[in-house]
Amino acid sequence: MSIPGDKLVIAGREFSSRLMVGTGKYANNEEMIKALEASGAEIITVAVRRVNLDRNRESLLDFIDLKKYTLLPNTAGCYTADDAIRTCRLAREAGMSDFVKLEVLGDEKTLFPDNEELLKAARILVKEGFTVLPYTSDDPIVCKKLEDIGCAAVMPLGAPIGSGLGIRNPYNIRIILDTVKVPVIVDAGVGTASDAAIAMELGCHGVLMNTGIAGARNPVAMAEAMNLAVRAGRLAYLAGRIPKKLYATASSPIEGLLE
Amino acid sequence: MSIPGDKLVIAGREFSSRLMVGTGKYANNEEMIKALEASGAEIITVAVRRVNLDRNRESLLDFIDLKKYTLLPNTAGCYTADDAIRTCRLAREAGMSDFVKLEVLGDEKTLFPDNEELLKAARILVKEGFTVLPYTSDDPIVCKKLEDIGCAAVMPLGAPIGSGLGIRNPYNIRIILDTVKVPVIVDAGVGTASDAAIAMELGCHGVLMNTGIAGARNPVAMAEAMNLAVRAGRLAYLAGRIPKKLYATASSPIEGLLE
Amino acid sequence: MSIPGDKLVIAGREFSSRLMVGTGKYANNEEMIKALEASGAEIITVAVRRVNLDRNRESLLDFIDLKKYTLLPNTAGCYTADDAIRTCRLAREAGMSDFVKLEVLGDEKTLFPDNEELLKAARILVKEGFTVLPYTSDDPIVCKKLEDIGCAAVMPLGAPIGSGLGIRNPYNIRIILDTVKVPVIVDAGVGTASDAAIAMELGCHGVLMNTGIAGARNPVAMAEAMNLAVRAGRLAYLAGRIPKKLYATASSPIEGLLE
Amino acid sequence: MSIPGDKLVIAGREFSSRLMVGTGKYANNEEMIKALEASGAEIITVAVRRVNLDRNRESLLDFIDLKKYTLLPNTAGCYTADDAIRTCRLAREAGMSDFVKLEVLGDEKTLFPDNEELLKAARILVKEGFTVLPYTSDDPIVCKKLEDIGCAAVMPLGAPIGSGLGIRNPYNIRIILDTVKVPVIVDAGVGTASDAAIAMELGCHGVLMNTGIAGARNPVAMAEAMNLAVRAGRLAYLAGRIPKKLYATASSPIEGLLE
Amino acid sequence: MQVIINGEFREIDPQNINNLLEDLDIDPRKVAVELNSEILPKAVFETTFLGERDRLEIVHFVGGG
Amino acid sequence: MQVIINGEFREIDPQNINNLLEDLDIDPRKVAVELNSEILPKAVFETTFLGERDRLEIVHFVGGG
Amino acid sequence: MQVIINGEFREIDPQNINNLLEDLDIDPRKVAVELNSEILPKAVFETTFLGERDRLEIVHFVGGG
Amino acid sequence: MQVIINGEFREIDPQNINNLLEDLDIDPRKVAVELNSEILPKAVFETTFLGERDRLEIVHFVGGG
Repeated sequence: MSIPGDKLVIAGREFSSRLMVGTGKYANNEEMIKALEASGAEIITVAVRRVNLDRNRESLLDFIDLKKYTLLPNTAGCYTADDAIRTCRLAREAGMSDFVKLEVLGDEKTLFPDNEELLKAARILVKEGFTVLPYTSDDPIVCKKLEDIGCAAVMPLGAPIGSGLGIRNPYNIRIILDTVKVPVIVDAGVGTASDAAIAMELGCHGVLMNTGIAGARNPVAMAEAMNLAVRAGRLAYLAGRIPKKLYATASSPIEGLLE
Repeated sequence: MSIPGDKLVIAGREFSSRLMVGTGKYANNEEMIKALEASGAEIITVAVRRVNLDRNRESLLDFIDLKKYTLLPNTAGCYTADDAIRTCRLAREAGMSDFVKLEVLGDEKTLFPDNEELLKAARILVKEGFTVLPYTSDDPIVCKKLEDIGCAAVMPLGAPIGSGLGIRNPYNIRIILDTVKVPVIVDAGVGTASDAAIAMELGCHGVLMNTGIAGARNPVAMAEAMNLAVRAGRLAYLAGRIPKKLYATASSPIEGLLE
Repeated sequence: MSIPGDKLVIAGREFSSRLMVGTGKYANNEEMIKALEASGAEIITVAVRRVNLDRNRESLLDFIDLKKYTLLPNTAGCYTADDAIRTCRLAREAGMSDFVKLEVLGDEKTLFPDNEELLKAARILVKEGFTVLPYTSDDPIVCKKLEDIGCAAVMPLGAPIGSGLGIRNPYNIRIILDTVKVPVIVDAGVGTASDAAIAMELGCHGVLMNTGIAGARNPVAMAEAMNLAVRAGRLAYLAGRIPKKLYATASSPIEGLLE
Repeated sequence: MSIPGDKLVIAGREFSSRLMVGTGKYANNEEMIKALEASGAEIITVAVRRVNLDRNRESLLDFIDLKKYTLLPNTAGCYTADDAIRTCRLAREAGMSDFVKLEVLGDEKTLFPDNEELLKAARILVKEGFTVLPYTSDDPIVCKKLEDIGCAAVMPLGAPIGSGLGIRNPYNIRIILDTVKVPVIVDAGVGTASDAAIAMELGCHGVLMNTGIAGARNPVAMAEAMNLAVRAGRLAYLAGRIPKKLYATASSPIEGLLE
Repeated sequence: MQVIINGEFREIDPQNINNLLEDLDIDPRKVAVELNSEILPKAVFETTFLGERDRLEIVHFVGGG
Repeated sequence: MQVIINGEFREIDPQNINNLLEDLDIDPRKVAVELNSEILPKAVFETTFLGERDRLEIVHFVGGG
Repeated sequence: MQVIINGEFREIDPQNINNLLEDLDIDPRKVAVELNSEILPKAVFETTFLGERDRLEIVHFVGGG
Repeated sequence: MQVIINGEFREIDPQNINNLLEDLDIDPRKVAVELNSEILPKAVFETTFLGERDRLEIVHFVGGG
C-alpha cells in the first residue's frame, strides 16, 4: 500500500511517511507511543523545556526509539527571533541534530506566526547551519523569502493551531505550491482525516499535526485514520482525479438497452 | 488496519468493506480487475444489457470471481418504474440474487432520479422479495419513504453521476442519517479521496462510486486511494474528531519555558 | 435605482420587486407593516387558519393595503395533497384570488416538501384554475414536472425553512435554472442579505423569505437590507461579473512607473 | 435608505459611503465618471505616474470633482519600501493631501503584499505625517503591527487583486476585526455584489474595489450593484441576523389548523 | 339547536350564514366558510340556513410565511 | 421460421431455448431470457419451444456503475 | 542645455520650473516634480532654475485601483 | 555556594557540571545546559566548574506539537 520510490525528501534525507506528528497533549506516554505507531510517522516534533528539578527525572527520550523516529524540536512559545534562536541552539545541543521546527508566534490567542521576526530568525539560523523547517502563514511571499533564505521546507498553516478548521484557504496553498521548490508541509489546523487528504490532494508534500490526533476521543484510532488519509490523498494526487463538471456522465453503457 | 467487528450490514449480510464500486468505463477487463482488487470492495455494480449476437460471447462473469464479489445489478438507463422493474426481474434471473441497485432516472443531462417513479418501483419490487438499494436524491423525505417501503438501504447522491463534485449538500446527508435507520450509502459524485472520506466522516455507512475510479488517469492507484480514504473517514468518524474553534490552542506546554 | 423594464412576470402579472415576504412571526402588526414597507415587496404570503371565536375578531386584512400588496396564501401545515387542496380552495374563497403558495410538508422537523404529494396536489389545483407557486426541493426533476403540470413558477428551497443556512446547493439551483422556463424563486433558508444576493446572482427570478426578516434583532432594518440585497444581486447578474481567476491582474497601469 | 449617524470614520474624517472604488481600467473617462456616480463612493483611489510628454496633457483631475471625491493615491507597482515612500511623497505634493493607500507588492503574479517591506514603509510614512491606509494580507499579526505603528486603517485583501474570488478566508477577517480597533477595509478580490455584502456582514467597516466594477460587462450597473450590496451588508450586520440551524422552524402558526 | 363551529359545539338559533357571522361579529368579506366539508360561496350565505348538527369551518388569513 | 431476438429478425429452425442458446454460443447460466415479454425461468429452457414470430430478449451483465 | 525629463533627454533653454511646465503645457497645480531625486515643493517652482544634466521627474494622477 | 538553576536559587558545593547533573540525577546525554546565557557543549561539562552566582539553564525535550 504505497507508491514505490515516492519519498518525501527534506534536506537530502528521505522519508517514506508524509505525516509528521507532535508528541504533546497525550493523556500519558503509553497512549502517545501507541499513537505514534499507528500514525506511521517518521518525524515527530518535541518541545524544549526546563528540566523540572522537583519532579521525577523521567525524560521523553526514555520512551522514544530514536532509531525509528527523527526528532524535530520546535520553538513553540517563542515570541521573538532571539528566543527562537536561543531555543534552537539548545535543541541542537540536546538532540545532536540540526533539524528545527522554527516557530515565532505573534500572539497567544491565534498563535499565528510573526513572519517579520520569523524571517529574521531564519536568516540567522540558516547561516548557523540549522536545517530550518519554518511554521508560517499561507503567504506565498513569505514562503518564497523563506526558500530564498535557505529553509529546507516551508510549513504554512492550514488554520490556527488546534482549531481543527482544516485548510481555510486552499487557493493560497496552491499558489505556494506553484511558487516554491522546497517541500510544502501543511502545519496546523487539521481536524479530521479528510482535512489531511485535501492537503495532499492539493499537492502538498506532507502534513504536520498534533492536536487533531492527541485531542481526539480515541487518539490511537485517529492516528491511524490520519495515516491512511495522508496516503489516500497522496495516491489520489498522483492518480489524477477526474475533472469536475456541473452535469452528469453515465457510468453504464447506453448500448444494449432493452426496448 | 480495521476496526474489529465494525461491519457494514445490509439485509442481514455482513461486509467488511464500506466501499462499493462499479465495473463500467474501464479501458479493458484486466484494468477493471486490478482496480477492483485495489479498491478492496466486496460489492460491485453491474448493468443488464442485451447479449450482442454479432460480437464475441465473452461475458463479464468470465472475469469476476463470484466467491469474492457480490454482484449488485443496476437499472441504469431506465426512465420509468416499469422499465426498472422489468430490468430487476431479468437481473434476478441472470444473477440468481435478490440484490438490485434501483435507479429510475429523470433526464439524461443530470441523471438525477425521478423519485416519484422510484417510489412506485420500490413498492412493487420490495413486495416481490427484492433486496432494494435505491439510488435517490439527498431528500430526507424520500429516503424515509424508501425505508418505510422496506428498502434495505438508501443511496442518496452526493452530486451528479460522474460529476466529481463531491458531496454538494452535507447538511441533507446529515439529516438523512438522523432520519433513517437503514444504512446510508452515498452513491455518485465522488471525485477524489477526500470526498469519500468526508462522506464517511458524516457518518455514512458506505460509499458507492464508478467514474471517480475508472475515469482517473491511473484507475488502479485511485482505487487504492479510495480504499484508504473510506477506511480513514470511517476511523475518523469512530475516533471522534476535535471540535472546531475559531481560535488556537497550544499543543506544546507553557510550563518550563525559558526566561 | 432599478433597471427599466426588468420586471418579474408570474402568470402574466408584472411585479417590480423580486422580493416576496411572509407575514408571520412578527412581534406585532405595526412591526410587520413597517417591515413590509421597508422590504419593498409587492407579494406577501399569508396562512389560512380558523377564526378564533373566543378572541377579538381583528383580521390581518384590517392592516394590509390590498391595493399595494398581492396576497399569496400558503398551505403551511398541510402534510397531504388533500389538506393542501382543501386549504387552497378556502383561500380562494376568502381572498378572491387564484394565487396560492402550495406547500405539502414531509415532516415537522425539516419541513421539507413531500414532492410525491406535492405533484398530486399541483395536478389537481392547476386543473381547477389555480395559479400555483409550489414550494419544493432543489430537485430539477421535480421542478420540471411542476412546470409541465402548469405551475406558474417553481420555488425550490435554499435550506430548511427558518434555518438561515442560505443556498446549500447552488449547483442544483443552477441546473433548475437551465431546466425550466417558468420563474425560479428561492423559497426558504435565506438568513442574511448576502444569501439573497447570491440567489439573484445565480440567475433566480426572485426570493421569498419570512424568518430571515421577522426573526432578525431589528426586522425593519433587515427588511431594508434584503430589499437592497435582492436588487444588488439582480443588478450584478445583469451587469455580468468578472471571471474568477486564481492569480491577480493589476488595476493600475504599468506604463509611466517611476524608474 | 441609510442608518442615521452610521458613518465610516478614518483619521477623524467622516464618510457616509463605505464603498471605496478605483479609477483604473475603464474604457474611457465618461464611463469611469458614470460608474463613480453609481457607486456612491466618496473615496476614490488613483495611481501616480509620469506625465506623458508626447501625448495630450489631459489629466485625470480635469474629470473628477474634488469637492465630491476624496482622492486616495496608491503606490501600485512599488516592490520596495523605498519606491513606495518616494511615491507617497510625490502623491502628497501632487494632491495636497496626506491620505495614501500604501501598497508594497511581493511579486507580479499574485500582487500579494510584501508585509516585511510594508511595515518598514509604514513606520517611516506615519512618522512623516501621512494618513496611511495599507493594503495587506489577511494576517492578524501584521494588521496589529500596522495599527500599533499608527496606520489609520488596515486593508486586508479578500483574494488576489482582480481575481474576483471574494473573501477566501472569512475566518482571518473575523480575527482581524477582533484584533484591531482601526477600521478594517477589505481591499481586493471582490468579484460580485454578494462578495461585498459578505465583507460587510462580517463586520468590516468598508470595501475597496476596482476590477470588480471596471471589468464587469456593464461597469455602471455593477457599480450600482456594489453600492446597494455594501449598504445591504452593513444593514444586515447592524440588524442582527437569525442564527443558523440545521433544522427548520415554521414561519406560519400551528394554532388554528383545520382538522 | 346545536352546530359544530371550528371544532366546538355551539348552541344557536336556526338562522342563515350571514346572521351567524353577524352574531359572531365576523366580517363575511374576510372569511371563507365550509359547511359539512363543502365550501360555501359567499353568494349563498344569505340563502343557506343551518341545520341541527351542521359542521362549520370559518377561516381567515393570519400572518404566515 | 422467423423470430425476433434482441430486436433483430432471425431465421431459425423450430427448437427449444437451450438449443437456441447453444447455436448462438451463449452460456445459459450467464443470461436471462424474456419470451414475448414474459421472463423465462432457466428451469423451463429445455421444455420451452419457440414459435413463429416469437419475440426473445437475451440479456446478461456488462460493466456498469 | 540638456536635461532628462521622465527618463528622456531634452534640449531646453535655461529657465525655472514654472516656465518649463508652461512650455510643456502642464498645469503646475496638477503635478508633482522631483529634481535630482529631491521633491520640489510647488512654492519653489518659480525660484528653482534648471541646470545642465538635471534629472526631472514630473508625475500626476492617473486612473488606478 | 549559591547558584541559580532554572530560575531557582540553590545551595551547592563547588563542582563541575557533570557532578552537578549527577547530584540532580539528570542524564547529561538527554539535556542541554546554558551557563550564564552561553550554551555549554557537552564536551566541556567535565572541565567546567561552577562559581558563585552562576546562572544555569538545564533543558530537555518534552512532548510538544
